Amino acid sequence: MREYIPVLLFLLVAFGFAAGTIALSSIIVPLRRNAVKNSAYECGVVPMGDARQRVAIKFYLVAVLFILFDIEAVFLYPWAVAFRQLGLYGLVEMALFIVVLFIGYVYLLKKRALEWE
Amino acid sequence: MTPVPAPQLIALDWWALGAVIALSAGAMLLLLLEFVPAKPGSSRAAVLSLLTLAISAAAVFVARDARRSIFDGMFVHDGFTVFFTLLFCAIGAVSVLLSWDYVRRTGIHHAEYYVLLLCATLGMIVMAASNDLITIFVGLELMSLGLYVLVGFRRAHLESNEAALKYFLLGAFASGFLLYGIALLYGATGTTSLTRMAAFLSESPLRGNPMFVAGGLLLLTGFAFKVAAVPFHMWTPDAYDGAPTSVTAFMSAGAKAAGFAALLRVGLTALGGMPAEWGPILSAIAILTMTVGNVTALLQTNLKRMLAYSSIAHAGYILVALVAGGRDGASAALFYLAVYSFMNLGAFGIVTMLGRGREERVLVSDLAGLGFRQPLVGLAMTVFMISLGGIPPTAGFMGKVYVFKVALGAGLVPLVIIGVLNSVVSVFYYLRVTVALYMQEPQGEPTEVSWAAPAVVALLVTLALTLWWGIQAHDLLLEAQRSVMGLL
Amino acid sequence: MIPISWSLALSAVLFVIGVIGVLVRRNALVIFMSIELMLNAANLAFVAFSRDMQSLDGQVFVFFVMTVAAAEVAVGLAIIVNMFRLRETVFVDEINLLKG
Amino acid sequence: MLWLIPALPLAAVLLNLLVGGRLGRKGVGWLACGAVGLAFLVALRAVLRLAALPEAQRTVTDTVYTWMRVGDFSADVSFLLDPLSAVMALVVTGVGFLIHVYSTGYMAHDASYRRFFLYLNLFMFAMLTLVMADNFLLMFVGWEGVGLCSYLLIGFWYTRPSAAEAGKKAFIVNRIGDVGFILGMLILFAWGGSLNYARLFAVAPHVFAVGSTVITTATLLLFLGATGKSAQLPLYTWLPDAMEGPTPVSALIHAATMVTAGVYMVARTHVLFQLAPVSLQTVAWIGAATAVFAASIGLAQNDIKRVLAYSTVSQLGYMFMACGVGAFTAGIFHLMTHAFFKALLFLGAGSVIHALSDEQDLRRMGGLAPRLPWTHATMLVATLAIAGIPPFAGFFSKDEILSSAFASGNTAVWILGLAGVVMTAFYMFRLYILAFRGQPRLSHEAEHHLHESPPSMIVPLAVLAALSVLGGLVGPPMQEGGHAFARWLAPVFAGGEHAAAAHHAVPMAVEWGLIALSVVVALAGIGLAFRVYLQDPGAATRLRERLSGLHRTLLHKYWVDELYDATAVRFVHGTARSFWRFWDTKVVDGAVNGVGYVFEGFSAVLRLFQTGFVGTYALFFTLGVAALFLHLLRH
Repeated sequence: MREYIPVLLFLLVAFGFAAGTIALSSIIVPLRRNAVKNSAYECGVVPMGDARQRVAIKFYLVAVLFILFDIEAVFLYPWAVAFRQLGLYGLVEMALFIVVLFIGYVYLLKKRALEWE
Repeated sequence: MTPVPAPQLIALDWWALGAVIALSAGAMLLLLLEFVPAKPGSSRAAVLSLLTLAISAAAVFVARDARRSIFDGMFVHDGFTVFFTLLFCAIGAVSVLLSWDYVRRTGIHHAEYYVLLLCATLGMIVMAASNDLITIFVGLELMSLGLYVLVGFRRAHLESNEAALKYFLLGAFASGFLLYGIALLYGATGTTSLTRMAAFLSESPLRGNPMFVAGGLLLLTGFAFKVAAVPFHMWTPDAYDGAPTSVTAFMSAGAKAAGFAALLRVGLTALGGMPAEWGPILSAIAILTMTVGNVTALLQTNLKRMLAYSSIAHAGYILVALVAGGRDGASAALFYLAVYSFMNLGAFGIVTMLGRGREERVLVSDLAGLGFRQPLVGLAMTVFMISLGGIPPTAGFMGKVYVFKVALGAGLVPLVIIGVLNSVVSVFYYLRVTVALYMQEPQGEPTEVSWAAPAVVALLVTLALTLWWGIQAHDLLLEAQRSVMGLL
Repeated sequence: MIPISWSLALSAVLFVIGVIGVLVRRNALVIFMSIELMLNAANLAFVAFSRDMQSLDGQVFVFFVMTVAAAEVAVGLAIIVNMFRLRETVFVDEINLLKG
Repeated sequence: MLWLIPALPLAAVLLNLLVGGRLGRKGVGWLACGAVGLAFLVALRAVLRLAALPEAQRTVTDTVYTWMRVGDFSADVSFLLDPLSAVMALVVTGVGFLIHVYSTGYMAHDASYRRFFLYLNLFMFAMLTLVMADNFLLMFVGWEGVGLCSYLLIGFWYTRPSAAEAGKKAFIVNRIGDVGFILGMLILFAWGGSLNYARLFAVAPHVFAVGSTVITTATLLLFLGATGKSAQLPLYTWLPDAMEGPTPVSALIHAATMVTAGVYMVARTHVLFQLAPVSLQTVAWIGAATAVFAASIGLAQNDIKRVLAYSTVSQLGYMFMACGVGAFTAGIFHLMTHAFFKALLFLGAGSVIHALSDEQDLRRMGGLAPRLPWTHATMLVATLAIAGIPPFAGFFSKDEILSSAFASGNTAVWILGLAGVVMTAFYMFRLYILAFRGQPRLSHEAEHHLHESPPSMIVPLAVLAALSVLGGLVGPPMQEGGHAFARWLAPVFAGGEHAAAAHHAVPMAVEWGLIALSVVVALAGIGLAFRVYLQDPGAATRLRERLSGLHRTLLHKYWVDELYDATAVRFVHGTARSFWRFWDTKVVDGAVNGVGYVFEGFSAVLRLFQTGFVGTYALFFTLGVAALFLHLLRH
């Protein structure tokens, strides 16, 4: 039982912090809504039109694809660091990895996912 | 700077990895084939998927007696892996057959559908074959991501999309818990390998170590979500209801089996049998799961939702086997999972066939009078329903007999009594389906059935297995026991 | 060197913030961001343990989690965007066609 | 070759499914009857072989295959033939065959002829599995199977809402009983370690102390299952409603075979019941109470089949009463004779209904004797048999039950039994008189079409009538060392029949006295029926003259009749009817429906949680995790 007390405290602190910040912000911030405040924040510039205006889906698509292919770097780094120790086996494995990604890339190209118009 | 030795793969290992390799290759090939023009309405993708699944199953079958630990123990090939790989390939194949006509009818006939189905199957196999929490997690996510997209595959369909959104948000939420649990387990034992974890625990049992116990519980939560155990089940009816029916069939069988496979592997290998702390927790979850599933199903009018709640209840029966624990409990769970998979695939399979063209009929009342107009559909549905209800002489009955027998052997009399009461309650809503089939007249337009050869094959296979295992359960049982004995 | 308990406390706090975010927010995108927060809380725990125990497993795990999270982003955003196209809303409390 | 007995009807089912469409009506009928007839012959041959064996070895098992084997647990498809299952198998196949033949005539004009025989054969398969199983699990398979067939056949004319409703009711009530059966089975397995009869009964005396809670609970649960299937208090209500099914079904399933499964089960597990005196007492009391209760309701029914249905419930009560006082032989004996005369009664009633173009109301019958001579003669035999008039079959078995009850010292049970005898004689002769005697009260339409049934229906009636006359002779009372039937069953019930032993301790004079008493009581009931139902001013003078002696004495005391009519009959009628109205439709139906409503209520509540909002779902998920952690913190 005793060894659980830290856990309990731990949980209390964790919940408390989270609840506290939310509570604090709702307490100390005077809630006065008005049209200007409810409008989107655009770095001080008066917003033009509705911020909800749809962004072209292409932006989103490209961004997501970028993330997906960018992530491969995460695996390339450690491999690069230990390149010599891993030897040929590592090279082959990495090549396979890239090939799989490349197939995905080809698929995207052919689906015209990367064409802007 | 000592070179890291490359793993030595012997010929047998390649067979053992065959399923994984074949499924990955098949999925990629299908993606690339998209750009080789095919005749409109070609069944190329479905055929290729079937072929891939067959090759996977065959490869593993060739090496079925081998016991190999590959990639530094991350991937193990043992009886357990073989059992589940074959099961998943079969589930995948039946799902492909059921999808064949259905995806055309509902206008979602794209090669990507089959690619995702293969990827999800691959994820399931990885989950069952993994001996490391890292690969289990990767397999689980591979399966889940495939399923999220499949559930929402009817993009223009509000329900399908809503189901995908809910499944995705809650699934990712559950993954967060699972992952945090893995992190804590890693922190407590210093490893993510199940074997090393077991070794570590046998040296210094962490009984009562808060980090260890909490980690285990969070892990349990994550898997409980995948198998749809109460109270982590709430996504199930909505996701099953909104998803294309062929996908519902696939996920109701596959995802559940995969969740249990991983749970069993972790429980038996790493944690040295189910930890004692889990006993009461698992019992409570099992009782809740059975009861909530069955009772909520009573008032459902939508066949898909009803079967969704029924699948929740079935997870509860399997949990009873897990509570019983040990190898007996595990083999009972395997047996039940195999039986459950096919009867459920069959039941959902019939739902995929209801209605013509884009029209789908999913209400229990849509079955009215169908038993006489379409005797095969009526007979098959009746068999699936009595099997799900655990009435002899069907596979579902043998599954329950075995699970309850094992539970009695472990002295879980109250749990078994609750299970029995539940299975009695369940008969009422399964019976409603047969009543509709044979004892009601259709209100309004009678339901048409879309006949398609592949779906009929799938139906006959599931029907035959449901009956066969009800009459001759022994072989499957031995297989389940062998698989558990062969757990590396 | 920062004691491990500090990192763990931070990770726990992040995790709980993520959970609460999922529970109280109604915008699907924000909910999804909260879930990402939970995943990253787990990542932080992994890295902390990894450093504490001088074992690399935890860090390798983080790579995988990041990859998976990226894939989840792709799928999740696709679903949410599609939802917005169909229903003109991303608020989860306006989405309950399926219930009961 | 034992497996062949249940396999034959199953083969007929499969053939009917596969090629039934091409066989035509005649072919389907031949197929169905042939399979059951053949099964009867195979059973007969097996029984004769069994009889040739020395008494101690009269147990043959035939293991077809093993469903599953886990360690020491094995579930086998394995059939058992011992004297008890031999009796059951012969009754089921024999009576079943006659009813099949009868059905070819009765159902000749039904649109769903093929479906009818499909279900009927399926039923035979399930019933034979039930009685010939050598373990509880296989028995349960048959048990569920007969339930399913019963449900299908009650709702056979499913376009009639009342039929569909009755089918549902039978199913629900039986499920309640099944819960008991399954739980009892589980307890036996958990403690006894086996579900095989031989093994379980061998270890039972060592595992279970006499009167221990475990064995009492287990046997009471089994008995709950029996009350469901055999329509005993309080789960009997489905049986009268089951009369919505075609009449041959009522004869086969709801009189001769399936409803006796509960009695068979109690007799089969007599080793266990004898370890639980409380359970045995319960069985006796429930049986006796049901016997009287159902008979009293039978007094007031006007539907010919409903009278017979309540009569069945009542007679089943006698069988349980016998088992309860330890006279299992008498119970099985009555089961057999009852199968003969009750099947005959139902088939006869079917013949009447058939002749009257589906008229079932006794008030619109009468005077049928000369018009339906065969039906009338056979019905009279059956009525005498059920009333317990010697030398008809029912007399021997019922007398044995009553003597055993008396000898076992359960005087109250015995008195109830005796009361039941009066009522049985009364309502059965009431039925007989209203249908066959007196003035015809037929509708014009029925009068016009009135005809005796075809030979396919008459022959089974005649055979059953012969059995109802002669069937009792295998068990005449007061034989040294027990009568033939008892000696046949002795290997099964060996050593168990303490009550039967006591029975023989009763002095000869007392025994004669008991016999005389039960006959007198039965005659009193019959006399009463004649007096009340033929005394009617509109009754035929012919009958009045025939009974002139009796009639004059009655006339003499006309005011007694008046009084009787004004008080007793009205009272009895009134109570019976209010019993039926209140208890049957309010209490029991209410309870059955109530269980349904409660669950549906829960279901509705649980559905509320499923709000459709992701937030709710995530909240429940989190609460679940929180609950798990709280649980951990507490330990």
